[in-house]
Amino acid sequence: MNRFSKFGQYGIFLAFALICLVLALSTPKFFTISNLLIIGNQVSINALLAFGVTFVIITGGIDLSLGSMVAVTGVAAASFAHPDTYPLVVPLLVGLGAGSAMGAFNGLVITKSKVPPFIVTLGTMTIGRGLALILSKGRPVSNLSDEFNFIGGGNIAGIPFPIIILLIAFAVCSVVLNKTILGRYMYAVGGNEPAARASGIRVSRVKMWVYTICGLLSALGGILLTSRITTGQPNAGAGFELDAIAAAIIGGTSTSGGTGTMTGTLIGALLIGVISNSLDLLNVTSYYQQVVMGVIIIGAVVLDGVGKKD
Amino acid sequence: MNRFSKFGQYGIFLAFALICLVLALSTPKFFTISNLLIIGNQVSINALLAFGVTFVIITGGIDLSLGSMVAVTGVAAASFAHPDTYPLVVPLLVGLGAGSAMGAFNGLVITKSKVPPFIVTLGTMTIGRGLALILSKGRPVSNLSDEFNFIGGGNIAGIPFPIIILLIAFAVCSVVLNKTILGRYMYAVGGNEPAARASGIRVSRVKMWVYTICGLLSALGGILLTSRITTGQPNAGAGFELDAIAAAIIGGTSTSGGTGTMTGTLIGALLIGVISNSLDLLNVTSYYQQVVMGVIIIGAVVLDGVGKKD
Amino acid sequence: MSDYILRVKGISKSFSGVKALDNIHFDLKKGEVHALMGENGAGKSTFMKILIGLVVPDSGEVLLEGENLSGSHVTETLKKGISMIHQEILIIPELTVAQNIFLGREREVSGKGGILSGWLNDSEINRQAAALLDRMGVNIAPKAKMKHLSVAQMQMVEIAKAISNNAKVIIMDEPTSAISEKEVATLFQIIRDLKAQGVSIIYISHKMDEIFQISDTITVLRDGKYIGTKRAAELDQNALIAMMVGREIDQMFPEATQPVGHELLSVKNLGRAGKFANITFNVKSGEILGLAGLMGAGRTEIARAIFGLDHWDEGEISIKQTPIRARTPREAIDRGIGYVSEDRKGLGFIPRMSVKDNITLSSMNNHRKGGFINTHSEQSVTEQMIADLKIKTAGTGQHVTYLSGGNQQKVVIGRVLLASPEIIMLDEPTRGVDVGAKFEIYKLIRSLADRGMAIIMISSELPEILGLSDRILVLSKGKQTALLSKAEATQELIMRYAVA
Amino acid sequence: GCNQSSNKESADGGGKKLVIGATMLSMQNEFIVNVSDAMEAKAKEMGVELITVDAERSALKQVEQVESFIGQGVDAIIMNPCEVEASSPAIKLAMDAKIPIINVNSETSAKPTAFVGSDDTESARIAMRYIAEKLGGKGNVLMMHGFMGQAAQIRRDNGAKEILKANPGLKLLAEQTGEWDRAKGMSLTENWIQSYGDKINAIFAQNDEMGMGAVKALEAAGLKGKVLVVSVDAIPDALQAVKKGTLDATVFQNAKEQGGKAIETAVKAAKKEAFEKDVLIPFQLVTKENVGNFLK
Ligand SMILES: Nc1ncnc2c1ncn2[C@@H]1O[C@H](COP(=O)(O)OP(=O)(O)OP(=O)(O)O)[C@@H](O)[C@H]1O
Ligand SMILES: Nc1ncnc2c1ncn2[C@@H]1O[C@H](COP(=O)(O)OP(=O)(O)OP(=O)(O)O)[C@@H](O)[C@H]1O
Ligand SMILES: [Mg+2]
Ligand SMILES: [Mg+2]
Repeated sequence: MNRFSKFGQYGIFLAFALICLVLALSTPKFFTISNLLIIGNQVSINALLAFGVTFVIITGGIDLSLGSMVAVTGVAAASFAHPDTYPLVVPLLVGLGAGSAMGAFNGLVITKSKVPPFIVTLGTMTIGRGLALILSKGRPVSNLSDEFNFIGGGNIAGIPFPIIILLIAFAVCSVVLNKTILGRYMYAVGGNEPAARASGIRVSRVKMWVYTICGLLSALGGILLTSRITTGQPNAGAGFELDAIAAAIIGGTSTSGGTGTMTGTLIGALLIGVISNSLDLLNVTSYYQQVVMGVIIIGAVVLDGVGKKD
Repeated sequence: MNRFSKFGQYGIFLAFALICLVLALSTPKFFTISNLLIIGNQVSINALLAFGVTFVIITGGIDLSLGSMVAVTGVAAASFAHPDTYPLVVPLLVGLGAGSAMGAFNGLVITKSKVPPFIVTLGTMTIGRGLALILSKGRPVSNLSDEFNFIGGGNIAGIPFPIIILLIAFAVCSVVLNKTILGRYMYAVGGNEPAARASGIRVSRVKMWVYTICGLLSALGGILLTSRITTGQPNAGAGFELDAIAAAIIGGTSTSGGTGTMTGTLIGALLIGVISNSLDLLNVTSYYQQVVMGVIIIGAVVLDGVGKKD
Repeated sequence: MSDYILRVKGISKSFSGVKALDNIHFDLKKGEVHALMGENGAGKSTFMKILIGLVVPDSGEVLLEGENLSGSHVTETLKKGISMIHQEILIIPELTVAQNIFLGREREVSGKGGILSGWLNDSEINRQAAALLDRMGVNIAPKAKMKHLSVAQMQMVEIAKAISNNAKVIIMDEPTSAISEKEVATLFQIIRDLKAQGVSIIYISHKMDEIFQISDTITVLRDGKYIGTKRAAELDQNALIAMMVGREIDQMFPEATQPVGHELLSVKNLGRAGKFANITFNVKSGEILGLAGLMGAGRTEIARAIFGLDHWDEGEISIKQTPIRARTPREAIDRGIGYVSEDRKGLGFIPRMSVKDNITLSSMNNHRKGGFINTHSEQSVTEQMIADLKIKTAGTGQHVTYLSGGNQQKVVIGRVLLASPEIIMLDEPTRGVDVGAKFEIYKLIRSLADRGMAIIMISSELPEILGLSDRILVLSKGKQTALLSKAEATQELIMRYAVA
Repeated sequence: GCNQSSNKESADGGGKKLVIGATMLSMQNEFIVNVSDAMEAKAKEMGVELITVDAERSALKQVEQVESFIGQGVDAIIMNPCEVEASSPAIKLAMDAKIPIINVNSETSAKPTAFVGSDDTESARIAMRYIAEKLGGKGNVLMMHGFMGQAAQIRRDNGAKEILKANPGLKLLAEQTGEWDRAKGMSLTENWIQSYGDKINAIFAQNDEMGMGAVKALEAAGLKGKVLVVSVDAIPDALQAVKKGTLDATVFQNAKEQGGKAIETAVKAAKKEAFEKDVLIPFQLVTKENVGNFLK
């Protein structure tokens, strides 16, 4: 069984590798360094959100407000990122602060009331969208400083800066999940909440942390997006939550809580990114793109499951 | 304990009544027959979808493909509903058939593979959207017969036809859930799947039914929508799944399965409908509407939960 | 043909390469009670699930009255006359008692095939359930929601469900693990009645005295292998244990080696509305206080209140003369209280976490370097605990789900111990645990007391209450009816106070 | 009916203000917000009460909103239709209730009391014509669609395809949707660059947001000098880009004029005064040469 669950963990790896192989054979453009860098760049935002929601799902929760947090934090950061106004650190802190605050608000309502996370974050999803529109008066916030725009658009030694952020975030999130007490407690809370409480874990505190971290990572995603498109857009990020949750689940995080890895989530995000990139490369008609995308996502997880079946 | 859970069941009723009271006091336009009929009419599509997804959630599943099923079935029905081509029954059967088939497909994949319903229906959501666009070649299907347009736009004795459909569907769904063996098995499967299996219940069969019914009700919603806007739209229904799931959960259906009532879901759908109607009536600026909507939804469920706390 | 109703030939089953059952033969006579014995993980439940059709064997066949059942779905097996009380309580919490009893065999308004087939007739099942429960002498309302019952009541409903099927063969997989003496007596009466009607019973239990009371024949499995079948009359307890574990166990209950010390915990007039009232007792260092009572006596509720899992309304709890009130388990743990729940799955371990992660969960503060985990110290402490408690596991990284019941229990005890408690409350510590492991746990409990801890042990097994406790507190319906010393306590006396 | 209406007007003038209900396609779209703001300003100037609601791109919601307006008894309705066909039932409802309904910005298949706006098809024609002219009628073009199935996407598609057909030298290399979104437009362009690289001569984006995304991607790949990018809407960002020369052209649609004229027409219709049935506000091509006229 143990052996098998290990295989299960690698199943999605194999599925992913298989898909990459097929793509590499069908178009020579796929496996070029420039294309791989582009995929990494395109995947970065979804991956950041997916990391955040992985924490949440591991504790047995869900966060639908990711996309709205992207919009609010993006608009908030952009408002302080006009050239020659504030130093770069100000928009960054404003954005990250806004995201953490919204995440903490989610955590607070979820732990203090008995309202299910689905409803709370559906509520804050709507509220957040409204806030983003109010903050920006419904208009994109543009004319941002070059330093700010570097975050999403710059390169270091030819590697797009978002990829660097992605890798750092991946490392940090993995460490938090696997090497810290907080991470251990997340698994415990999601694995069996009453038992975790009876073991002396302050469950509410763990949940507060988790939603706050998710808000923080959404803010990072929001800043990256804003900087990449050089505008803070109030309608940005709509639907991002589903992509992020999909990446986490494809990567093996179970919605019933207690399991999941950052590596799995990264693979999940890459899988989605690779498919959408290559459908463009192969110039599949846009209507059919959606069909193919859906089929491949289901297919990959079926393939992953084959190893787990018993 | 028993007493409390009973109160809990009625909690959302009270929350709903309270909100209606506040609205009635703040605008005289709210409690007019014409406005109530408008609300009923507006709520009908979401309520139909919410009934369907209530079955699914009771068995411990989820269906994100509702919105896409609305689009596919709407386009499919519309293609056979041009004046002087086929009798009315043809577009109806085509639509309902398409919905049931898609639902059954969801059920099949979910029961045959170990892929979580979230991923399967996320996949079919994308696939369905693509299918709707392919079927319609990306163009709205218009010029529909008067009989077809009556379904969503007609009145019987002053009562909009969608309200009549809504009431019939509500009655049927309630009966299925409470008075049939299938309904009993749904609660059993969602309440404790291994226990249901050990009692000799064919769990896969129950799930097949549930997703198929959900598809059927989505198709009914799709036909209603198409008829109401007199066009089959390939991009219709986007985001409907979240509203429908929200209605079910607000109404007390637990995402962990095993609980839920149709009455609760109906109240949930009415609550959402009433809020969005009255925010327009009260002329709340659209950006603030979203904020208020989110706050009220969370608030109503908090209010509901106050009774349940222990 | 023969007087065998059920014959099993050469059943084997592996889970991912590990053999759980190896070429098992088994014959069941009509109207006999056939005990199936073996240590935790011997393969008893797996074998039974194969009989009922929930697990598909790799090879072998099952014949019911000569008819080959191999490959039958559980739906058919149930119809053909085998029913089963499962080891893990399998109920639907949101449905009522009657709905649970008749789940899968719903009564239809017009019987099968009529115009109203598929329509539920709940008043009929309520009536039948009421009659059935009444006949069993159990006081449970058919319309009560299952989730509101105590574990013991749920177990009685499961028994009712199994016997309502009019089966020819009833499998009982540890039916008494969650119920107390009174209900056990009820169950045994039911079994005798069934036997008289010619129904065959396969009975699994880790309680030795029950086996000799009720069974005609005993079959023993060890590590998935068939060891032997004997008439119950040919065996005594020691001989049976030897067959099961492959060695003799001389003395079941270890004696105290250290004198009792100063008072550690004192409870005065503790009360919680509707649950218990006026509870007064103390426990001293080195002492084991047994808590006896029937199901629903309120023993678990008292422990939960002390541990901060439930609130309480009146009275006082003190540790070393200092009054305390723990509002959360964290506070209780910090005050030196440990609690091993009777609900091992619910409140005990985290199934999908490793042995190591479970064992250190309450004491992560001892393994912190800032916010980070000191894996090194964690690993060594876990290995030490595995050795101390003799936990049988493939390693520190093994998921707890895959351990046997006794070893899961030891993991929970290990977790509690690592938080260095002075007072430990053990609620049904040997529930579902095999003799060998029971013996280990008894030794462990005594050694903890000898190390100076105060122990409160809640148990529904009178032999272990009598064998291990220094003093015994008897509860009845939320009230304390006696506080007996080891010397004066007898099984009869305890029962007398328990029903008072 | 002129006499009657003047009677009514004096009654209104003495008592309560005129109430106009407006349902807008999406208040998350900058251009629509501009139209809405212009309506707001004009309403204030004319002393009428304006109730604005957001249909959030849903024709169903729009029909329901019009239904609510009718229930509330507004004096006139302004609709910024979500869809040609699907928003049409709203026209019928208003007509049946004898409340004037004015379409602003885009059309419905049902004929409203009046129409104020421009023809979306024309905007794409203008953009594509510019591309054809700049490329000398020969070259490889990529087209970025809006949300598939939406009215604006369909009409801009039609307009663009018309011109492509008329210029057989122009080859449509690929077309995909960028869902009106800048980030999606950028990703799509990045992927196209991988596929087609140097072969790309021009990109037509159906709105400025996607156009701006295309510009960013081309700049990053160092191709901006070689590829022509034209889009539609003339949002401030796009005008800045045209000024800088990164975006080659955009098509200006006069939000202020549309909003103002819509209110004027609605007020006239409500007061039963004479009004123009079709107020067409022309598009204008914005290039580096004339961008100064559009920047405030
Ligand atoms: N679904 C499963 N997957 C993997 N291994 C399993 C599964 N079910 C049982 N096993 C393993 O098979 C062996 C036999 O387990 P089983 O539950 O039959 O033992 P048992 O004799 O009933 O023990 P106990 O007395 O503790 O109930 C054990 O090693 C167990 O871990
Ligand atoms: N979840 C619950 N909901 C409602 N009542 C409960 C619940 N659990 C227990 N009870 C009731 O509380 C009372 C005390 O139960 P408790 O479990 O404390 O008894 P106990 O003496 O520990 O017996 P047991 O042997 O069953 O553990 C009983 O009447 C029981 O039916
Ligand atoms: Mg067992
Ligand atoms: Mg107990």
